[in-house]
Formats: sequence, structure tokens, C-alpha cells
Amino acid sequence: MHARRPSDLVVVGLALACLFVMPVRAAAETVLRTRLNADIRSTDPGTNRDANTDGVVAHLVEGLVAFREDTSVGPMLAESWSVSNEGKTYTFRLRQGVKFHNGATMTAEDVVWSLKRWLDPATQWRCLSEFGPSGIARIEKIEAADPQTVAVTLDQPTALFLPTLARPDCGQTAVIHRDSVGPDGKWIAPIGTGPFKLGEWKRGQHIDVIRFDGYASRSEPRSGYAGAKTAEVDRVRFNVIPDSSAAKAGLLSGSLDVISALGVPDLDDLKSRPEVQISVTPALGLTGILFQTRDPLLKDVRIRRAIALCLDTAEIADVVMQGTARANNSALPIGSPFYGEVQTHGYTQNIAEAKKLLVEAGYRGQPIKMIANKRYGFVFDSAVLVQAMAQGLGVNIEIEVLDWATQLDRYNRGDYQAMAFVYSARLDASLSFEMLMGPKATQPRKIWDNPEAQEMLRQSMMTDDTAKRQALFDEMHRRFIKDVPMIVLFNGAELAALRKNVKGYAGWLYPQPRFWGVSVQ
Amino acid sequence: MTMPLLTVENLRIDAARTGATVVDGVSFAIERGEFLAVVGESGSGKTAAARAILGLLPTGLVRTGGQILLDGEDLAAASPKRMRALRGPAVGMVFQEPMVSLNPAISIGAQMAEGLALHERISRREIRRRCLDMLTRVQIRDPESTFDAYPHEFSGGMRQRIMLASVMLLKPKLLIADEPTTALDTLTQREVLDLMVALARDHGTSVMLITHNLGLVARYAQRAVVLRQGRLVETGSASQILSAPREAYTRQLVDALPRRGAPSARNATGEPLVSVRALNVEFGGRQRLFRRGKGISAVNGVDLDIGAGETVAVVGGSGSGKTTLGRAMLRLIPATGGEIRFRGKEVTTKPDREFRLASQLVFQDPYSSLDPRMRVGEIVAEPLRHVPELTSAERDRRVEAMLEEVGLTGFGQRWPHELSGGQRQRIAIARAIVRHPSFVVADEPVSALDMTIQAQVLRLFERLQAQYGFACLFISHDLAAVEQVADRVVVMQGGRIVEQGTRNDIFDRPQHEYTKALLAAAPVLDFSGPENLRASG
Amino acid sequence: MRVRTNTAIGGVLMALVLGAAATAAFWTPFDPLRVNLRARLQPPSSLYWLGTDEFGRDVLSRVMAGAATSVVVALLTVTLAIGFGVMVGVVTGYLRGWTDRIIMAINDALLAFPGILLALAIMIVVGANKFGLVLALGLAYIPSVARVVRGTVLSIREKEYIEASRVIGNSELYSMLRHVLPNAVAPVAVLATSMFGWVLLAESALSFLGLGVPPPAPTWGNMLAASRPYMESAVWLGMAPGLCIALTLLGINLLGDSLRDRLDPRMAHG
Amino acid sequence: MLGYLARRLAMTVPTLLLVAIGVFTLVRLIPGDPVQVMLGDAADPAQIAQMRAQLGLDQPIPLQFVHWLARLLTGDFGHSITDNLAVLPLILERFQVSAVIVLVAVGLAACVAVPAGLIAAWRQNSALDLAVVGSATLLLSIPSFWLGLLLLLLFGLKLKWLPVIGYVPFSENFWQAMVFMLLPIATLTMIEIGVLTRMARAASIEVLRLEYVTHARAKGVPEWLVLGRHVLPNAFAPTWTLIGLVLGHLLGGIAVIETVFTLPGLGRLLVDSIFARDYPVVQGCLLFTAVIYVVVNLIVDLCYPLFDPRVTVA
Repeated sequence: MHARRPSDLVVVGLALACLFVMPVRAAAETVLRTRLNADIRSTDPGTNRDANTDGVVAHLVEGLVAFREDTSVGPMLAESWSVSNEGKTYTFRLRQGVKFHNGATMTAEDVVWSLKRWLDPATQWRCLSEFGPSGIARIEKIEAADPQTVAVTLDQPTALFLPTLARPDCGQTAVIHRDSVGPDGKWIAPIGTGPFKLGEWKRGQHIDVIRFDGYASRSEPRSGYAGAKTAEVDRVRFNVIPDSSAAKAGLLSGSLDVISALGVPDLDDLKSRPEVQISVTPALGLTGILFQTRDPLLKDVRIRRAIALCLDTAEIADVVMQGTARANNSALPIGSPFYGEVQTHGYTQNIAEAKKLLVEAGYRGQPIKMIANKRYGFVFDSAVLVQAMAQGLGVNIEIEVLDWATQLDRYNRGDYQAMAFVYSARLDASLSFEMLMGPKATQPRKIWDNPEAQEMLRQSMMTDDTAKRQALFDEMHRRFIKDVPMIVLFNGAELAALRKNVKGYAGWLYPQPRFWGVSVQ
Repeated sequence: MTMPLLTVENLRIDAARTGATVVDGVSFAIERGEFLAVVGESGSGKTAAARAILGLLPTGLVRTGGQILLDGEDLAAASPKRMRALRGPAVGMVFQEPMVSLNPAISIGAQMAEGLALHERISRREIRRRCLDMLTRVQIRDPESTFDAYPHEFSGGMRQRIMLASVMLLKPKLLIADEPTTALDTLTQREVLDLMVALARDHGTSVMLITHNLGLVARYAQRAVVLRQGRLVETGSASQILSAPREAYTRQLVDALPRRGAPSARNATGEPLVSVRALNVEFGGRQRLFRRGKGISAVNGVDLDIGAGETVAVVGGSGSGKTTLGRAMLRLIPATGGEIRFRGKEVTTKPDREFRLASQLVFQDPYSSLDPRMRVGEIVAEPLRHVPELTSAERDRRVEAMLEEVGLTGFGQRWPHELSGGQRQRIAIARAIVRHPSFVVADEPVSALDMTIQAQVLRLFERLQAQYGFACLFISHDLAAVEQVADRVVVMQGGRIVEQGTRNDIFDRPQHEYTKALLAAAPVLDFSGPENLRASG
Repeated sequence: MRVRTNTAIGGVLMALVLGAAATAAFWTPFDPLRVNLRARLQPPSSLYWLGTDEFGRDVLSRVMAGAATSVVVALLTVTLAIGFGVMVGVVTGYLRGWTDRIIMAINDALLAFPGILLALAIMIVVGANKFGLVLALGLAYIPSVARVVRGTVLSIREKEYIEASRVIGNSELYSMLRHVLPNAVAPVAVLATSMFGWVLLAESALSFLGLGVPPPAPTWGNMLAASRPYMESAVWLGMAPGLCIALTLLGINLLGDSLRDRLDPRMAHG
Repeated sequence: MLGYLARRLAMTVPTLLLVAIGVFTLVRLIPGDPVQVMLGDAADPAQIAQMRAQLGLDQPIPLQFVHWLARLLTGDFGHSITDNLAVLPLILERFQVSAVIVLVAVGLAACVAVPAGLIAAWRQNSALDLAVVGSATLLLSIPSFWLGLLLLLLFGLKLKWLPVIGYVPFSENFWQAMVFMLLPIATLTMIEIGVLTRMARAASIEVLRLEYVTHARAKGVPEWLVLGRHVLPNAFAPTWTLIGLVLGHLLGGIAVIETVFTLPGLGRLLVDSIFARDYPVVQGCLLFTAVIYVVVNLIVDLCYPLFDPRVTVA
């Protein structure tokens, strides 16, 4: 102690002194500073990953195809493709002159090597099971016909092959240089073809991506993860800031330029700031109330319907999302190309009808436990509003707050009466239904167990015919509304707050920020 | 006669919060080189008066009137700075509790040097030399190592010497000693006070000894001032005060000094009630990692018989093992060897209900021996739990009767903290006696009490013993009290019995050197007169 | 002087809290759970004295109802922790030997964790609700209570009145219950007052970390946690529960201080 | 001294074993599963099962415990489930952050609190005392995160004196690191000042009642020396014990403050990994925390004789 006291004083003195000597930034380099709410898990695309990882990795690597703004699939590293052999063989023609970050030029060999690496179980690719027995199709053959051509042969036709390849959570089935892994096959770092290359990654603090000067951009305009990608800043720094208030404070004080995945409660505050602009984009996620249709009480569709009818979903969406999202009762997100007039018909608030249904069902105030979590504020807020509105009808909903992991466990086991839940974005309409539908007996996590609808879903996955799929989706929607296995409330919005000097930022349907085409002035 | 060194005029001290008067118009004076005793019991204001001289009244007390003239200078009007300059070289003070009056965190040398460094401009080497000289002077065996040691390494007597040394180092004109030896045993008390007198004589220091012990007044003081409840009762020469007190209270104090009682008629015959053979008690040494440290032998091969109704006193200095013996005989501490018999029955190891119910203990400290969360009535009634077939009405009657016996009728509903020390000790005695035990161990039952209270409690104890006829093991370092109550006396030193015999044998014809030393050190009223400071100085 | 002023301040603060809690049991200005989407985030006004929150619920009503929940949770937790802690402390202090060593080893092991994180983990296991919270915090605090009680018991054991009880012939158990336990109450009482404060703090900290008494039922902790995003735009949201917690703690600490002063043996002797 | 150390260390072994068992059991009692958290809402059972097998989570729990313990004995805390980092280096890295804040804050707090408590005790019941005790109690009564947020609001946003977010390790740039650490340190310091002042005051009051203080005054020692030389060292001893306790607990992570100021500290790591069910990290953190607690207490005890020569560690 005697020894420490003076040194403490020195520390404080110096600390006070350095208040006036703020760190100096390198002047020449342009840096865009943004925020992640948690560190990324790895730099290995589509394997050890989560949403944050996907978002960062998307700046580094690219696949053959990519999602466009409207969730259709467009070419990325492929110049074009053709489908033959009754929809089972896809032949990709590669773009010329695409460079890896290490300067090597991409060839068909690299594509084959990459695809084979993903399909190797040792890689632990997230989407491997899609090409397994329970998946969309098996891959029978991958071959490089010439340096610019790759052919992939499936065992059965599927509408989902290209969308699956493009899935961001599959790492966009990235094409990477083989030096990304060591001789032992162990992952080192991504040597991809993206507009940025990996810079410094300080665990728990920040990840830098640095402009790749050798990037060969596509000519068509930026669209989703497809189209032109030009890095307009030298460096993008993703700061790991778990706390949203701190992030907001960071933006206001100028130590951050962009906050993506902005929380709704922060919106109000930031909207009024002159130095801040807000980007609002409809998103593909899905927030709603799940019912356990095997629950003794809730197996009665009249009770489920009554609850649905007592809600003013428009108001819930409006309040919870503060006007950034519209209500939607359909399983299809509003942004989906298949979202049409039919899908706009959901539940209309009708208290009288709801009361009648409750009487018919013999409901006498039995409590209904609704699980919610506080990880996602808008889900929790929705739960509070649903509870309040149901209370007006006399339905006694009790909110049980669990942490996200516990709730997920209960979700996967189907162990709940009701729960407020959020699904992440699905980029294909079939997948939007697929995540909800299935036999509960074998897959307890599934919400909607309706064999006829499941058959329609299967058909929708097999065909490429848009009109036919639209008809199937329309019918599925009607049945979904009738069965009330869940009440979809809204799709949410992708919110980002930017300082005024940030130009060119745009959100899109998929909730991931893109920092190509974005500049700081 | 020249002007006295210190004159206190009309000193008045009040408690700031309640406004109660603690010292009320007290006046006295001390001549140069004089040894003045200030005598009083608790609450007499003697300590407050002494501290007022130094301007160090405890928080809550304020001086509200009077003058304190030291060499003609009014200390009451002196600035704090001036007071600091006077404290030490002009007036030194020795405190009562040697255990808490030296700073445990600072080495002896540093504490001694502190005063010198403040008041005299001398080199560090000189300071050290003078400290060492002084330590030698107070008969510390190894001054060099003592200088660097810490207070906790010394016994109470040693610490009081060190304290004395550090105060006398500054050669004060006046030494105030506030009950400096009350916490020490008789032998040590004698040694420390003798040293103090000698040192005072060396430096021509006047001494103001604050004490409740008239024996010390008789031995050391030239003049005495008697205080009671903040007022001056009497002042005069020590011999006059002791031999011819003018005031009733002074007489009461003098009378309270224990005197040898009549030879008792209850000398033991037949089989002893409690008998102890070759009793050993060892306290375990510290548990080390690989070996057990050697135990300390507190009681070593003690043989002792106590007859029914007999009072056996055990005397000895601190660490003589007398308390341990008492506890071991009651089986509160396990004996490590030997045997204890009660009415001929061996009770050394196995619990014996009869023995437990027939034996009792009276403690030294009446503050910690009564459960603060129980009413007096409950405390006294508690032993009766184990008297079978006693209705609650009978029990209440016996408690009431017992309280009456100890002179505390109607105190049943009070809490211990509402009682004075003497009253508490009466309750403790009532608790011990209420079940009519046949054997009572009294461990220094009066040494924590004021003189007059001691006398009352001892008389009560004697009366009760006569009435109920219990045998008693009376443990004490105070030979005066022993002389009053004991039939037989056992002298212990270092865990062994060095001498035992009838009271008269021991007091009149001591054989062992230790017994003789103890007797010599006992502050009894002898009027051979004080060691005259002025005459020799 | 100080003692009395502080006791008075502490008493008034605690009376306010308890009063608010008691009142909330049968009356609040508005229904604290009533959502009013047309009056969201209103600043304090003559209608809503402390403003409204993000769902248009009246902050004053919620603060009052929160007082009730917080007080109940704190009281239950303190009771649980003190009850078990005293039991463990007395038993180990009484039995000594191996039982003591084993229980104290477990106790020390528990003490080695930061209480709040232990509570967090327990809370996930038992569920985030009022009783989960009580259980979690109670369990987290038992070891410290047990330590304090055991220490007190060990020191009381050495008191002469315990020896006196043995001399009387009382059994060890009787001595423990009749003499040791009542005398161990004083330090426990002081500890209980501090713990009341810790529980309020811990509850808010847990809410802040994402687990606490779940809303919509208001507690000060979850109100404070929920107010974070509105820290700048709607200051009153955080101020009301924050000040409530701070003032209640101030009150209970002041009362605890005067309780300690009163129980101090030095003061008792005058 | 060495014998004492050996004995003390031997005594901690059963405690730490109990901690290990307790930690492991508690972690497995928590519902939910790291694999589910990683895979999220889009996981299918086959994926979950495959991943569980890879992580060894499908083995019987007692077996998992034995494996874990066996590796622990070789110093291997395992790897994080979520990001596959080695747990021990991760913990150590995060610990640095917490440790710097805690040590500096508690040190500063002690520097303020001990003199403040001493002076309040010296002038007990005066207006000064009232002010000191009042402010200490008030500081003690403010929830730490609320205080943190208020400071953040004031210094970061309103006055813009300090950066609001970010973190630079001390090893990299001491001054920048200090700038980021200032607010968290200030927050914790203020809270701890509240705790320690009261303790220091109580301890000083005890000491001031003792005779040796009067003895010192009776020697003519000036008041500041009485306080500085005689009261302070003795009053510091009990305060030192409390500081030890506080350090022992705070070093285990100041999750709340780390959350407010978004610092990658140990507490935050633990909370995050509890929510992510990252078993090896949770287990490692809790065990590490317990070890720190034990070690800090040991150090405190070893240092105690410096303040109180009556206590020996032999």
C-alpha cells in the first residue's frame, strides 16, 4: 500500500493530463466506424458463424450467385448459368479476371475446390445438411469443364439450389483461395474475392476490413449482395459494443459513423438529432406469437382465433416499431415477390366475434403462459401489448420472461403454451413457410402441423414456375390464417443511424449492412 | 513554603450532552517532589480531573470552570500549541491499561523516541542512547532488542515499565499516574510502583497517583485527596487520612479494607468433598503443518483436598495457573492427567450429573458473566431448571427469596445493564447459590469491583457461606481479600502448588520465598509510613 | 445529535417507501399495468405527475407499485437469507468439528463467487420471476450471513455467561438456543438492514443484465433498466426509479447506522 | 512464512474442488444448450445433434466432468464453444481490463476514503462528520450502473470531455487506455469511496477511543501526527481486510460497469457466456474468479502484519 499510493496518484495525474490530449487519427486514411453488438465467431464463412459473422464475412468473400434486393438470385462470380438435364445440372460460366486478395486469379479449379471443401463434413459447413438426405437435393458431381466453366449435378430438381448457394448464413457458398486453409486443412484466414480484405481482428474489440484494390467489380448497379461493389473507404472498422445505449452515445459523440441493427427505442431520440440521419428498410424477419396447438387449452382453435381477433396488429406494429414497419399477418414477408393481395388479408380486429368464440370454447379465465425474452426489445414489447389487448377481452395471459437460450430450448422442444418469438430472415418464400411447418410428432419445434399444407409446401419447392408457386402460397396463406397456429404481427424493419457525413448507405431486405458503395465525407 | 508545582482551583467539569456535573469545584495542590494520591471509586471524577490538567478530557466532557496553575501558568487558558509544548516535558501521564496504552503498530523505540524528538533538539543517536539508558533503568532485560520490538511481545508489567520509561524520559515536573497498576497482579504492581517512585526521586518529579487502593496510598503517598461523586471529600496527609479519617466516607473506605476474619470453626474433618490428585492441565501447542507444538503446562501435578463447607483460597500471580485449576476442577477444561473425586467418586473424565448440579462458579467480570438478553429474575431462576419437581410458583418464590438474600429484592424484572458492577456480582452470586450447591469456585469474584463494594460483596459471600455451608475454592491475587475469607490458603506458582497451609500459617509463618514475596507486595495498611520522597530527594 | 437527525431522515424515507408500497396495494393514481398508446412518453404534467413510459403507463403509479414489489422481494430475500444463514451459522458454530469444516468449506466456496453472478445463474435455472429472484438472491446471500453469524456465535461461545450456563448444567443445545442465539440477533439485525439495500441494488443490477422481476409487473430495477434507451429523451423515466432506489437505500442505511449505534455495547453501558 | 503459505494453499484445495463441482453442476442445470444458441431459430435437429457430438456434449455428464477436471489439472481450461478460443488466455485477457479498473478504483477510493473517514471520526458528530458520513452513505446508495450512465451522459454527451465508447489495452497505449478507463474507474471509485469511508470512519472511531492515542497526545504530539502516525496505521488494518474482501469480489468482474461502458472485462465475458451457454467459458470464468478470490484473500492476510505487527504469518 505504501508503495502503491504514490503510483496511483501519478496515474490519476497523468490521466487527467491526457484528457486534453485526445488521440490523433491518421489523416490520409478514410475510415468508416460501425458497431457490432457482439464479436464475430470466426472468419470462416458459413461454418462457425452467427449473424454478425455473416455480416462481416460478406464484405470479404463472394459466391457464384447472390441475392438481389428483391430476394431473387443474381449472378456474382458466375457470369451466367444454364440449367439442363431436367433441372438437375447447373452449368456456371465464370467471370474473367476476378482476383483473390492474394493476387491470384480465380479459376474453375478454385470453385471446384471450394465447393468440395464445403461439402466435406470435416469443414462443418452449416448448409451441408441441405445437400444431405433430409435436404433439398444431393450433389452428385462437381466438375470444371474448362477454366471458366463449372458444372454441378444434383440427384433431383429443386427450386432452392441457387437460393441455398446464395444464402448469407451459408457464407454465400463462397469461393475462396486454397491458401485460406493450411496444409492440414485448418482454417487460417479468408482469401476471398470481396471488395474488402481482412484487416486486424482484436477479439472482443474490433474487426477491420481494408479496401481490396485489386477488386473487379460487376457493372450492374448494387443490388442486395449482388451487383457492383466498390469500396469507397480505405477501412471499415466494426467495433464490438454490446450495449446499445453506449453505441448510441458513440454515434452522437462522433466516435461511430454508422449503427446498423438500431434498436427501436433509440429511434425517437436519434431522429431529432441534426447530425444524424436514419435509414429505415423493411426487413424479412418475422415477429409473432406462437401457440402450442397441442396444449390442452390452446388446441381449441376458437381460443387462438379469439386472441387473434382481439388484437389490433396495425397498432402493435406501429407502436412497437414506431412507425417503421407495417402490420403483416402472413407468413410471407411484405418484401417477398410472392406477397400479393391475398396475403394482405389477415385478421381484422373484432371484439364481439372474439368474445363469442371464447364463450363457445368455454374459456373461463384460465391463465395462458406466454414466454418472452428481453434480448429482442420489439418482441418483448409486442408481448406486453398482446397481453394488454387480450386482457381487454378477458383472456388472462401471463408473461414469463426467459433468457434467449432457455426460450430457444423451449421452442425446440415445443414446451410452451404461447411464446413471443422472432424468426430470422428467409430469402425464399418456400423457406418462409418451411420454417413453420412440419409434423410435430417428429419435429416438436414446428408450429404448424397441417399435412395438406405440407404437401403444398413440398410442391412449391420442386418447381420454378412462379405462377404455380404463387397459387400454392396463396392457398397456404388462407389455411394458415384459418388454423391460427401463430399470429404473425409484423416483419420489422432494418434500422440504421448514420452520421450526416456518411453517403451512399442503404439497407435492404436482408438485415445485414453493406459498406461497399458507402463513403465518408 | 514556595508556590506549589500544581494548584487546581475550583475545577468543574460537565458532560456536554447531559449537562451532568462530573467534577464539581475540586481544589488541591501538589508540591514539588511530592507524592500525592487521589483516591476515589468509580464515578468519583478522579480520572476526569487528572485529564483536565493535561487538557485531554475525553470527548463529551468539558471544563466549565476553575483554574489549573502549573508553575503559576494557567493551563486552562493556555493555547493548544502551548499545551502541546507542556505535555511531556512538564506533565507526563501513565495510563491504566498497559495493553492498550502503547500503540501496537509502532516499535517500542519509535514510541519512546517520539516524545524526545518533539521536545528536545538532539541527534537520533543521542535519542537512542537515552532511550536505551531509560530502558535499562526500568530493568528491562534486553534494552537493545526491546527498542526494536513491538508492544504485543511484552507482558502487562513489562509494558507498564516501558510506558513509565517513555514518560520519564522527558523528565516531567509532574507525573500523573492513573491507576497504573490496577490491571497487574500484586507482585508486578509492587515492582512497577517501586520503580516509579525511584524514577520520580531521580528526577525530582512530583507524582499524582490516582487510585482506588488505599494500600498503595499507605505505602507510597505523602498526601492524599479523597474524591466522591465529583466532589472533594477530604484532603490531608496520607497517614492522617488512613488512621484518623475526618469524614464518614473516608472512614467507610478505610473500613472497607479487608481484615482477617475470625478463625473459622469449620475446619475440615473426615472425607474431603472434592479431592484432586496429580492434576495436570496442558494447553495444546499450535498446530503446525507436520508437528504439534509443545503444549504449555498450566497446571502441573496439583494435589488438593477441599472439605465440605471449607474455604480454600488459591493465590498466585498472573500465569500461576490458579484460574485454570479452578476451571479444571469444575471440569470446564479437560484435565490431561490426574484425577478429580467428588464425594469419593471419580469424576475426572466422564460427565457426572450429580457433580455438575452440586458445583458452581462465580466469575471475575460481572459484565460478561450475565447474559445481557435475560432479565435478572430469569438469570437467577435458570439453575432451578435442573431441580426436579419444582413448580413454577415455588421456583419464583425461591428466586425472590434469593434476591432478597443478596439485597436486591424486586430486581427480578431488570436487565443486567441497568445494574452497577456490585449489583451484578450479587446477581452472579445469587445464581451460583440458588440451587444450594455444595461446592463453589469463586474466580477473583471481587477484583473488578470498587473497594467499598468489594467489602460488601465479600461480607455477603461470607454470610451466604455460613448460611448454606458450601465449600469454596476462592481464587485471588489479592491477599487482603483472601485473608478475610479463607480457612486454608494454597499458593501457586508456575502451575504448581508451592505452599499450602491454614490461613494463619501462611500469613504469619510463610515458608516459601514466593509466598513471602507475595505477602510483602500486598498493599496492606501498614503505618510504617510512606517512603518519604522529599526527605530523600 | 447526528444520530437523531440521521435516524429521523432515515425513518422518514423508509416511512415514505413503506407508505407508498402499502398505498399501492389498494390504490394508485392509474392502473400501473394499463397501456395507453395515446399517451406515450409524456413528460411530467398535472395529470401524470411523473410522466408516462414508452407504453403510456403512469410512472408514478408504477413507482408506487414497484415500491410494493421491491419491498416484498427485499423482505422475502432478507428473511430467506437470514433464516438459513442463521441456521447454518448457529449449527456450524455450535457443532464445530468436521460438520463445521465441511459446511464452512462449502460456504467459502460459495463466497468465492461474485454474488450477483451466482444469482444470475440461479435465476436462469429457477426462472425469472419474483420467487426465482428471491430464491436466487437469498441463496447468494446465505453464505455471507452464515459467516457473520458463525463468527458472532464463536465469539459469544467464549463469553462467561455461556460458561455459566454450562456450569448450571444446561445442555449445549439449550445454551445455544437460550443464550447464544438471542445475543447473535443484534449483529444479524444490522446485517439485515444492509442486506435490504443490497437486494434492491442487486435486483436492479439483475434487471439491467437482462434478468430480474419480469415486466410488465413494475419493480424499480426493471423500470430503471427499461428506461435506458430513453435516458436522454425522457429523463424522468430513469430519474424516478433511480432516485427511489437511492433514497430508499439512503434511508435504510441511515436506519441501519442508528440501529448499530443503539446495539453497540459501548453505547449501552453509557 | 513458507510453511504458512503451504498450509493456506493446501486449505484452498478442497474449497476449489467444491467450487469446480458446484460450477460444473450449476452450469449443466441451466436450461438451454450452447448449440441451440449458436444455430438459432433455423437449426434443424440433425445439425444440433451433429454439433453436440463434435463438442462432446452428448457424453454422460459425469464423464464430461472427469474430462474437464483432468484437463484442468494440466492447466487446460478447454476451448470456447462459440468461438473456439482457448479459455484461459481469453480469461486472462479479459481479466486485465477488470483488474486495472478495480485496482485503480479501489486504490483511489482507499486514498480518499481512509483520510476522509479518519477526519470524520476525529471530529465525530461535527458538521464535517455529518457531511462525510452523509455523502458516503449517499454514494453507497446509488446503483452503480445508474451512476455510470449519469456520468456517461454528463461527461460523454453533454460536456463531450471523454470518449463514450471504445477500449485500448494498457499494453498498447497507456494514455489512450486511461482516457477510456476514466469513467468506469470514476464510477467504481465513487461507489467504493462510500463503502470504504464508512469502514475507515468506524475503525478510526474505535482507535481514537484507545488509550495510546491519549498517550500520544499526553506526550505533546501534535494532532496531525497523532492522526497520521498513531490512528491511521491502526485504523487501516480493519479497512485493509475490507479492501481485500472488496477486491476479491470485484476482481471477479464488474459486469454491470463493464456493460455500461462496453469494456471487454471478465464480468461481461461471464455474463455473455452464461447467456450463450458457453460451458467451458462459464466454468473457466467462475473457477478463475474463485481462485482470484482465494488468492486475494491470501495476499491480504500475508500483508496484514505490515499494518498490525501483532499478527504473524508463521
